[in-house]
Amino acid sequence: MSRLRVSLPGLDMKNPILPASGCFGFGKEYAKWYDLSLLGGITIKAATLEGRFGNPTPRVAETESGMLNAIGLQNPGVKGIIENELPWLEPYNIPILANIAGSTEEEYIEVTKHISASPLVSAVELNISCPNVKEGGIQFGTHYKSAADLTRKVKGVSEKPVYVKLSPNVSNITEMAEAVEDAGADGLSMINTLVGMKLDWRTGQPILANKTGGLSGPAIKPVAIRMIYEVSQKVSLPIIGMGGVSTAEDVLEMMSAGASAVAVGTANFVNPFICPEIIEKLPELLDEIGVEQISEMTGRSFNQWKTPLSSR
Amino acid sequence: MSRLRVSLPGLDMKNPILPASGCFGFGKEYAKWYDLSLLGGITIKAATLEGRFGNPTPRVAETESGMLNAIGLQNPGVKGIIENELPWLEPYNIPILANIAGSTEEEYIEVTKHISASPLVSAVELNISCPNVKEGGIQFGTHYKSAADLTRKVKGVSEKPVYVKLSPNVSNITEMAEAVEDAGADGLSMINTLVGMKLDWRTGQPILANKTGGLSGPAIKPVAIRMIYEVSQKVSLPIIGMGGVSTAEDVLEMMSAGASAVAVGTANFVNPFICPEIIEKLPELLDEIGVEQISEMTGRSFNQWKTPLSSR
Amino acid sequence: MKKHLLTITSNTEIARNIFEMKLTGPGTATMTVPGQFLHVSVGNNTSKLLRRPLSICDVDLEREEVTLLYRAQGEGTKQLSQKHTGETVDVLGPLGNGFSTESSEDRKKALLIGGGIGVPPLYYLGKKLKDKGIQVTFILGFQSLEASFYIEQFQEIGETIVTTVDGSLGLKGFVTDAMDQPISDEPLIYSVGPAVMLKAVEQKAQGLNGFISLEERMGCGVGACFACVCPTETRQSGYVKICSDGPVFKMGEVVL
Amino acid sequence: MKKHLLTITSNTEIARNIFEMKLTGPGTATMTVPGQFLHVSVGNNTSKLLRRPLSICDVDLEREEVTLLYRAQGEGTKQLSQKHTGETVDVLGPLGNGFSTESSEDRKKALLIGGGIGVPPLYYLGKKLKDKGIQVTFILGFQSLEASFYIEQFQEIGETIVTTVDGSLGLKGFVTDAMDQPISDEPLIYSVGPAVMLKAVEQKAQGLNGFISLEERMGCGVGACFACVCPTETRQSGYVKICSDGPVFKMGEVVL
Ligand SMILES: Cc1cc2nc3c(=O)[nH]c(=O)nc-3n(C[C@H](O)[C@H](O)[C@H](O)COP(=O)(O)OP(=O)(O)OC[C@H]3O[C@@H](n4cnc5c(N)ncnc54)[C@H](O)[C@@H]3O)c2cc1C
Ligand SMILES: Cc1cc2nc3c(=O)[nH]c(=O)nc-3n(C[C@H](O)[C@H](O)[C@H](O)COP(=O)(O)OP(=O)(O)OC[C@H]3O[C@@H](n4cnc5c(N)ncnc54)[C@H](O)[C@@H]3O)c2cc1C
Ligand SMILES: Cc1cc2nc3c(=O)[nH]c(=O)nc-3n(C[C@H](O)[C@H](O)[C@H](O)COP(=O)(O)O)c2cc1C
Ligand SMILES: Cc1cc2nc3c(=O)[nH]c(=O)nc-3n(C[C@H](O)[C@H](O)[C@H](O)COP(=O)(O)O)c2cc1C
Ligand code: FES
Ligand code: FES
Repeated sequence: MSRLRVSLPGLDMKNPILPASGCFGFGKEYAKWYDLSLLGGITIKAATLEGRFGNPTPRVAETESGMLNAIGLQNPGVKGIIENELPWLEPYNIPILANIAGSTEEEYIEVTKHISASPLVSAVELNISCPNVKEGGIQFGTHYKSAADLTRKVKGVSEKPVYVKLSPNVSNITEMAEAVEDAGADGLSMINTLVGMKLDWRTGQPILANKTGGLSGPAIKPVAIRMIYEVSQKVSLPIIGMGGVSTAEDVLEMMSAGASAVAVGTANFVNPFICPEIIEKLPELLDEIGVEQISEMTGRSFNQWKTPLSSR
Repeated sequence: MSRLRVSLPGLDMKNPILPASGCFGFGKEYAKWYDLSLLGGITIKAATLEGRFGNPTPRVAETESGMLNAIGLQNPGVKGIIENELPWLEPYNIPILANIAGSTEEEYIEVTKHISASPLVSAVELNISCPNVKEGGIQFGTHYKSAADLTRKVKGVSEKPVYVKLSPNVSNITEMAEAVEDAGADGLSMINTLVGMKLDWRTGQPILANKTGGLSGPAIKPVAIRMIYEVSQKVSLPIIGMGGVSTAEDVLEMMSAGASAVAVGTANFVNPFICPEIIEKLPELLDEIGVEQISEMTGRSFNQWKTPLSSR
Repeated sequence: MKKHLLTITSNTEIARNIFEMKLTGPGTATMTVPGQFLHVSVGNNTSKLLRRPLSICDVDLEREEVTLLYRAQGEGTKQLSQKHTGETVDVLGPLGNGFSTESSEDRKKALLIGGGIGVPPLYYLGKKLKDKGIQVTFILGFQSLEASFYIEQFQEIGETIVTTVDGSLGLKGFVTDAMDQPISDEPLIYSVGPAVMLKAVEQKAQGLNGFISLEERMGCGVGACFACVCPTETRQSGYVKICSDGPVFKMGEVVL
Repeated sequence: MKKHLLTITSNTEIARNIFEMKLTGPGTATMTVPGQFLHVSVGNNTSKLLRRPLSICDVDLEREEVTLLYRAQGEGTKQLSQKHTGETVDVLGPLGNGFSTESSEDRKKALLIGGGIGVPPLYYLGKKLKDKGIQVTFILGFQSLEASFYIEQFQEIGETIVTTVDGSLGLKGFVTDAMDQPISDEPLIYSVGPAVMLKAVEQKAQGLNGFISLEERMGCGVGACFACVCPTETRQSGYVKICSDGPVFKMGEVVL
């Protein structure tokens, strides 16, 4: 199994696969389906300072090869998470990436202080890209000065490495990545959802109560691949790639684009076993292309002559 | 048939359906499949000043519910188009929307002068959103000052109404729309393709020779609907909507979002008869929801109480 | 909780756009609680990713066969309706918490109220209650005669009152109109249908005890994504998840 | 040019990952030119939108049946391979310009060279040439014995030389290695396969006349999208579209 090992700041993973934030709750539900210790890690649902109920329903809508969601960061609040959710994950002994969100800088900072202090948390993921809340979220993620400022402040209080989760809804993702790199981020997570919308053609009304939502799933994979490809050539931070990954082949494609680990979101809803199934398939695929260590796949699209594959 | 009529600056269309630029050549090929005079109009492939060969092949790749293209504005040049392509469309007696592109402001201006002077051209579509050329194209479409400047200059020389075709690869599509509205645009076309990429997981190499390409098809429809919905509430320009439309239901969804006419791109490749099939189906759907005039659908998602439907 | 690959034994249109699908496979052995649902995949290669929640309508443990009744209205259910005998269907389930038939043991009567495509789970529930010696009455509401289904099957279990909106079958009106007759012996109420109907039923049934089953658009179907929440004043969290805490709740437990 | 809904009469694996699909329907009556292709839809509800160009391998006008041979390698062709007899397939075609068998009338001999999945159109072409009294020789290149197919069928038409890369069948090597034997009587050359092979064939066949058929990723398949261009020095435009000007070109006409 060690051929699947990848190592990122704070995240020493026995394989590069972790569920994406918001698509796996706090792990409990999927633990009924399989042994979570098979995973490379877990990203937990966004934590805010106080508990939040989120948006009214309907909160999801289906689109071609994708879905829209507007959950609106429902969660029990950072204390509830630390007290009731995290302890439950301890026995699985896998790295936990804690996604954090807020409406104000102060809220992000407070949440980071609390959650990064938990010994069970390996790293934090700064969600500045949630399109489904009125305040905070994406407003930090589409202006790179505010993204950099927030990163710097969060980094200042965090006891664990900080991954900044980038929004794809920007004119220039590379500038954004460079800005947060300069501000001290330890890694990047990309991409969050694209802002989208679906209307009922009969009534003309939005399907989602929140009107717009975040588009995820295979539909957005080409955008994710492109952004990871562009950013990974410009910054030296490791990238947790995500966006539409549903197969082991997709994982290798995304690593070739520049990702060091890969998060799986929407695909969990399609098939609850998708993460362990992908993990099991990866060695077969590596054999097929004669690659020994999966970590060699990272950036293969552009740096294959720099870092020769083990097969050559 | 008059219930399908829509009227936009320069484009008096007997129905709201026209093929999208680049997905229908100059019409000749599809004329072998059906009578082009059934269409509401035609958008022709981008014209540049000189003929262009475009990018190396492969130029297309398939993605989930979508495709990537990197044609690179291949075309015979504005003179070739005026001499050899346009006359051929005359007998069909439908409005022609001429898509124009260039590497420099000067080129856009020259092309506009020539093509807008043709009596066969009803309006021009300023393509500042092509992601597949190194110079021009999208570089004008992601900075709103350059977009506005170019619009003003093109508008200054155009003998026909000018539609500005917006790129979805921006942080704030509304600002872009407002900028070109202020600069004198007569209408908007939206959206062009999202920049995307696909890699061969076996080799790690891009499928497209150009590496990145433009993502189109049903996968991007939620993004198009959202952007049209946002923009149409902020500007008073008519919008030609496009992005993933493949059914008559999609047309009504897009008009509800705020479009006054709808262009069909990728779906022509899936089914060459798609435009006439949609046109035939529209009255049935209008009957189903008790709407008399299709033009009443425009903006129904947000203004249904302002402009009551005929059925109420 | 399991994922099963079941084989279609029949898939037929029993009323306009209403299909009965029978599926067989060992996984059916666990499908013993009425009100639970299966999360049904539309297919492997389709562009419709999300599973469709469909209620268990009947289970034949000997034949290892589960019956689903569904309306082919959107693209996903239309694609399901095109599947042939012998094809397989990927289902998760049984999911959720179904109707408790235990707590009803001290009652003699049950009133089962279903509207439209909320009717299917009442069939399996009715059978189970009858097996326990409880006298079951159904009130089933449909749009019209044309849209009605399974009435004879229900009649085999107990008295079945039908309402239609257009009056083409049974009483003209809604299910709640059929509740105007004096309700005797304080039956337990079990109701499935659109939220507006459930709300009306709760009002009519004031003072009585019972259960309702809710519907909501789902992502995961297993409690992980928070798509399907419903507010409640009776729990500390302030909400329930319909997929995993429900879809069945006590009357009055959630805010409709 | 038409869109046809053809019905599958058989769809069987004839070598590893190589499928023979037979389709019937009135549309087949127009499929009379070898080298033309059908633009095949993977299906209505799939997430694979683009059609797959597949060459006409044989046509039986009496039975109204067309044969396609295809390799199930990517997702689209894999999905095609899962279709059953009786299902329908939506095809556009015949598309493109096929092999001219007219110009060959003054020739006595033809050499048909195909590599891998370029082999199928040569079957129909060989039959047509033979019907005109031309003596046909085939050179067919495969990866291995396991990957080879249709050899007996080709042998019924004319002499068939097989090469395999691993030597497990026929000559070890590439099709061009089989061209080393002196080519007599100046046969017309017809060749289909990957670009590298076509290039090698053109070099070997220097001085001879002939035709090649090209492959490229396609969007529309009908000449509208400019996806499938190939540079040429012999035409004023500087390019040809493979889907509508080709896929068949004279040797030397395009820049490989
Ligand atoms: C617990 C539960 C049990 C159900 N049992 C049945 C049953 O036995 N028979 C039956 O016909 N229907 C039942 N429904 C409703 C059924 O799930 C929807 O009608 C179906 O999902 C619609 O899919 P579609 O492809 O027709 O529509 P589409 O419009 O294509 O669906 C798009 C998306 O919206 C969701 N969706 C649309 N309408 C509904 C709805 N009313 N409720 C939940 N999700 C919806 C779909 O699941 C899908 O994700 C049940 C719903 C729930 C929550
Ligand atoms: C004129 C012509 C005739 C052909 N005849 C045959 C034939 O008779 N039998 C056969 O097996 N194959 C033939 N091919 C190749 C065949 O079209 C591809 O193998 C097939 O499209 C691949 O689809 P997929 O679903 O397996 O691959 P995927 O990788 O899923 O395909 C993704 C996309 O790339 C395109 N694509 C991938 N590979 C090729 C290729 N080599 N050429 C063109 N497009 C490609 C597909 O059409 C699709 O749009 C022909 C190609 C052309 C251009
Ligand atoms: C239902 C749902 C809820 C999500 N919630 C969060 C969240 O709380 N925080 C976050 O950073 N991203 C959230 N995301 C985004 C995902 O983590 C991921 O970035 C995105 O969905 C793209 O990956 P996918 O296509 O594999 O789903 C959510 C996505 C979905 C579908
Ligand atoms: C093959 C191809 C070529 C295109 N060429 C052009 C072009 O020349 N000019 C332009 O403005 N848009 C071009 N587009 C973009 C389309 O006009 C349209 O905006 C986009 O594809 C979204 O619509 P769709 O999803 O219906 O295809 C092209 C799209 C495709 C797929
Ligand atoms: S559907 Fe995901 S929590 Fe209920
Ligand atoms: S595939 Fe569109 S021009 Fe050839």
